[in-house]
Amino acid sequence: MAVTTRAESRLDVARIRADFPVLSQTVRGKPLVYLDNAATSQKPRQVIEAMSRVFEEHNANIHRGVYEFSERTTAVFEEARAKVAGLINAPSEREVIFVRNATEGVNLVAYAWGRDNLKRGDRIVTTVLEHHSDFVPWQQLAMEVGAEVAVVDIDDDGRLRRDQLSAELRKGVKLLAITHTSNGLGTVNPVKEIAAEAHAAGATVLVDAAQAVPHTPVDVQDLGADFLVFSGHKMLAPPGSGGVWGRTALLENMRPFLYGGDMISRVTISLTEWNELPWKFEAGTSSYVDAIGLGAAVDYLQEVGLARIHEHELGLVSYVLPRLQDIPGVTVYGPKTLEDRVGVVSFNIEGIHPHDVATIFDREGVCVRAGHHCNQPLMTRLGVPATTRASFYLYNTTEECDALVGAVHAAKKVFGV
Amino acid sequence: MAVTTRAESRLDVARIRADFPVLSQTVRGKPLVYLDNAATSQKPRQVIEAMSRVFEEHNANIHRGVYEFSERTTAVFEEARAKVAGLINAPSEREVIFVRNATEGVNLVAYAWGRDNLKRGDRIVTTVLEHHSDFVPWQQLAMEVGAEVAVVDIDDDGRLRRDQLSAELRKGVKLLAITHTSNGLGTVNPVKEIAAEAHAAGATVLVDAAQAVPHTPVDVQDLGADFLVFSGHKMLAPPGSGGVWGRTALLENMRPFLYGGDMISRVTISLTEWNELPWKFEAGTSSYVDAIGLGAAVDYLQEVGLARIHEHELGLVSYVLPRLQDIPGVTVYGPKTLEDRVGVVSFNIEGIHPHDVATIFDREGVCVRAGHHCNQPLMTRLGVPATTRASFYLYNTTEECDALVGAVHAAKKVFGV
Amino acid sequence: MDDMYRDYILDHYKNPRNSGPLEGATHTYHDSNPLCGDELTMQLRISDGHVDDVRFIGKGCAISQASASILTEEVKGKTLDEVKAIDRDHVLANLGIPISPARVKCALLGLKALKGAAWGLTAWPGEEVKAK
Amino acid sequence: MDDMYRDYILDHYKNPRNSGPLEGATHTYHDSNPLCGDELTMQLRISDGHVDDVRFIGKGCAISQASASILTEEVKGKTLDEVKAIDRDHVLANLGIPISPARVKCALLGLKALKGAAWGLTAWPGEEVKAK
Ligand SMILES: Cc1ncc(COP(=O)(O)O)c(C=O)c1O
Ligand SMILES: Cc1ncc(COP(=O)(O)O)c(C=O)c1O
Repeated sequence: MAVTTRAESRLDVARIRADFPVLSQTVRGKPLVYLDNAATSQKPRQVIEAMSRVFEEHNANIHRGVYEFSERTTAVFEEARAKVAGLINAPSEREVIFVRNATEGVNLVAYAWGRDNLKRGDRIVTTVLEHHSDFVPWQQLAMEVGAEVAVVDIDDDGRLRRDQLSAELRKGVKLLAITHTSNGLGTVNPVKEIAAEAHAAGATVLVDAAQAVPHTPVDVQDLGADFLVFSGHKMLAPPGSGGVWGRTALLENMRPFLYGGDMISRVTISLTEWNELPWKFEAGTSSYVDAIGLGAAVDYLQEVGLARIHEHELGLVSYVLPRLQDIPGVTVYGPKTLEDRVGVVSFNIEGIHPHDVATIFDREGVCVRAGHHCNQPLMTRLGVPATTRASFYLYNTTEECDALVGAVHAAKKVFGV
Repeated sequence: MAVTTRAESRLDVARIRADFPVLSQTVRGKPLVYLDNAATSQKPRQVIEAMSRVFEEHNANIHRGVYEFSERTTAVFEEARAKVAGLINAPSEREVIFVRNATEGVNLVAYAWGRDNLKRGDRIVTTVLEHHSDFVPWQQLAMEVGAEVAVVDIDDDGRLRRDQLSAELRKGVKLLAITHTSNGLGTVNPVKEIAAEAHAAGATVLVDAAQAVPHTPVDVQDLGADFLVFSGHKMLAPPGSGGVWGRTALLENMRPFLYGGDMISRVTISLTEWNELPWKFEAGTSSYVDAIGLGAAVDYLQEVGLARIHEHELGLVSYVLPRLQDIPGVTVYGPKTLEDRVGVVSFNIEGIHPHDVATIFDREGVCVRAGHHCNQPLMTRLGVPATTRASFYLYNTTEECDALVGAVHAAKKVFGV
Repeated sequence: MDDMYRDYILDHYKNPRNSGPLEGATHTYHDSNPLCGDELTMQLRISDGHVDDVRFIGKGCAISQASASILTEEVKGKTLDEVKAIDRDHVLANLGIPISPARVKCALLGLKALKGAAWGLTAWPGEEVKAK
Repeated sequence: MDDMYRDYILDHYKNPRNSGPLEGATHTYHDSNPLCGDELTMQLRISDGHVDDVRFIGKGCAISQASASILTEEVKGKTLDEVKAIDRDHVLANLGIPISPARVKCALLGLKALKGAAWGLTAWPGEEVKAK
């Protein structure tokens, strides 16, 4: 076990926690220990207030209104887009499309790019680490057009089998759909290297960054991806916000996804012309308040600094991993070192089903996820029906790690194992 | 001109206005007169607070969490669905699918029902009153599958040409896509009669109720529709909330629309099984806070009463219509009587482009919409590039109607017409 | 703590009654809860309209397995009609512990499989005992 | 009120300069703003690299039509290169009134058509003067 304990976190966690109203709540009389951040994050008051402010001060529908409130709301909305573009270092904010979540993002690419670019016999390469949201759309599209899906395996440490990946790419590939960071195991894939290899093999590369953008610096230009998707609700922003980034050349050559108001430039009974990027892909009234919340969340994350957040989370992993592994009957899945991983820790306790674990944890005030984490192919690969998953964020503390360890002992006591 | 002034509104508008923080704002030093409700509505504090409450008190991702916060959030989210089902009298809440907006709703039906049920030579009947969101998806699907789109005209009063509609239905029809209420003219179509006629002709009937559900009682069972879509942001709820209602038998036989987390029951590398209704159509993390906001909005609307809201809005129309029509150079489009219409008043001032009108109105604090209202086919039919549109809601007053009339005079003065 | 995991439940989980395949089963139904990976097969041997014997094969969480075990004890000797009449509230009450909403599906998996067997189903058509 | 509709603008709107078709035009470009239905055609007659004459044909709002009218006055006699160098800030400044964000597209329609003509385009490829 090669975990080295990191230096003390340089985050002022107490101050950060004070920004999150929910963190002072109690659950069944115990302080809330929220360790389900890979599912969704909590929200700071800066985000909650940015949203209320729109409703209370200048709400109006965006883009089409020739009056001040509409102009103000449009400005804040488009500023949010610029902030997101800045966060991921997109070459242009026109390449950032607001969607509900990462899932809609993948589907947008599948419908608007995939249906025209994948045909019978084409190969899609993906991995056993994918979340259902980056797997089922491709599986279904492949069935529809007659393409083939190759699923690259992991090794026993939860790392992608690069040899297998290379072999699959060599067989021919139209699309590589790959997760940047596994929500099930916390593994970070070396996407930059992989994207280069996939491009050399002729692939278009879609990166699922739902677990990356919230936790680590992500630079789309450095990664060399073609499409990248993420969800706002996992990064301090409200559910309903999220983004697809795509290269201009790809986006411009794609058909639209959803049709309707705002994404058009001109409609006649026989013909429709599309609006420019990015609006071509934003049909109907956007979730503009959610997007504005995302803008405020980006500000918050940038101010704290994503590199420092990542460091903080690894500090918690280095603290909790050995403590969990020392408990008899506990099996931890995924990387056991701090290299190329994030603050996701998946484990099982022998003799207790993860759902029972989570129920007992809840009674201790500890919120963790138990289940397949929308990773059924991965669960099958691990040979378990489900795992218990604790996942950290910038506001978590070593005391909360202690509560987690304490809850494991409590569960074992109840079940007498 | 057959407008009869209605009895005084039975709404306690002052009390209602006190619930809407934004209504006490000023614009360029003048009190806000918000008359762009057909574009989006303002939000009462009950809705704003229902949303903040989730973030501050028990936020967690829904459906998959085995802990109290997740269960509480799931419960409030699913209660919101039940409230929506109640509002439109859906036979089952399983028939209510949460979507971002009406636009996504129409697209969901177009992708998940349309692609499998419309084929070369099939006929789609729709109307010149449709919003782009209920027109472009069908136009594009028709182009993709080789179907034909017939567009039924209106008469010079803005009423649907029932004779033409009947003739088109008789020619054969697979889908009738029709707006319940025109956002451009305020016309209410006799959807119940029309749906019966369309069914007799063998059509499936989709009703765009984006302008109906917010303003009048809507009963899907009484209407006899097969699908019905609407947007939350037009009915006091946040952007990002909205719904598709569909008959169980149709929804169960449809393929899914978006693929990913939560909409599956079981995923293997080669096969996926879908979740039950309605979740089969809700992929990824829902905009659950927006949906909860919609639930609070439904409570608010139900408490005031939609029939009374409708009556109130007609009262404002009866007040303002003759006053506008009395101004030389003003042309009002659409129905001039109170029968089968809502509180949407579209007009033009001779010699002033609607955009100039709206800019001058804005200086008077009066927010109206100027443009094509996502109704370009209708504008073409009316022979104008755009109109100025005032649209009312439960919080508007006759004083605001006076401000509107005053703004018309101001615009005429500036332009010397 | 022990409100949800009383000795009664844990005992049925660790020492399931009527567990394992049933010889001469006349009615068999398998169901599962993909969310947590619970699996359950109920087998009945019906003679003269009565449950002559019942057994289940399952794996999964304590709630699902204990609930199934408790059910088998209850239905032995009952008529087929009595079995068909057992409802979700009865099963939840029988567990004698508060079941949180997220765990209701676990608690009812045994009932679902039992009903599937009793009605002689091969697949579950409706939503009668599906938890919301 | 009159900050956005000063006499200057209204005068150009009501009495557009250089309005109507241009005989012997060497460069013509049509553009429009579908949102509001503004339409604008710019026509140039270039000889020896200079704008010998310019006219526009348009309909739409006061801002778009006045802006086009003002532009035509300005470019007459300029070299083609000078015309190509006119930028959006210059046009907005020239109007001499504050233009709200929603109206920027109106104010720049004339410039867009002028540039299209000056560059000899048949369709607009880039986004140089497209308002955000
Ligand atoms: C009749 C009608 N249908 C559809 C829509 C589209 O609504 P949304 O933009 O919320 O999708 C609107 C909104 O303008 C509308 O008025
Ligand atoms: C890696 C990964 N991809 C995609 C998703 C889907 O995110 P959402 O549900 O917000 O669409 C998730 C969230 O669980 C995730 O962890």
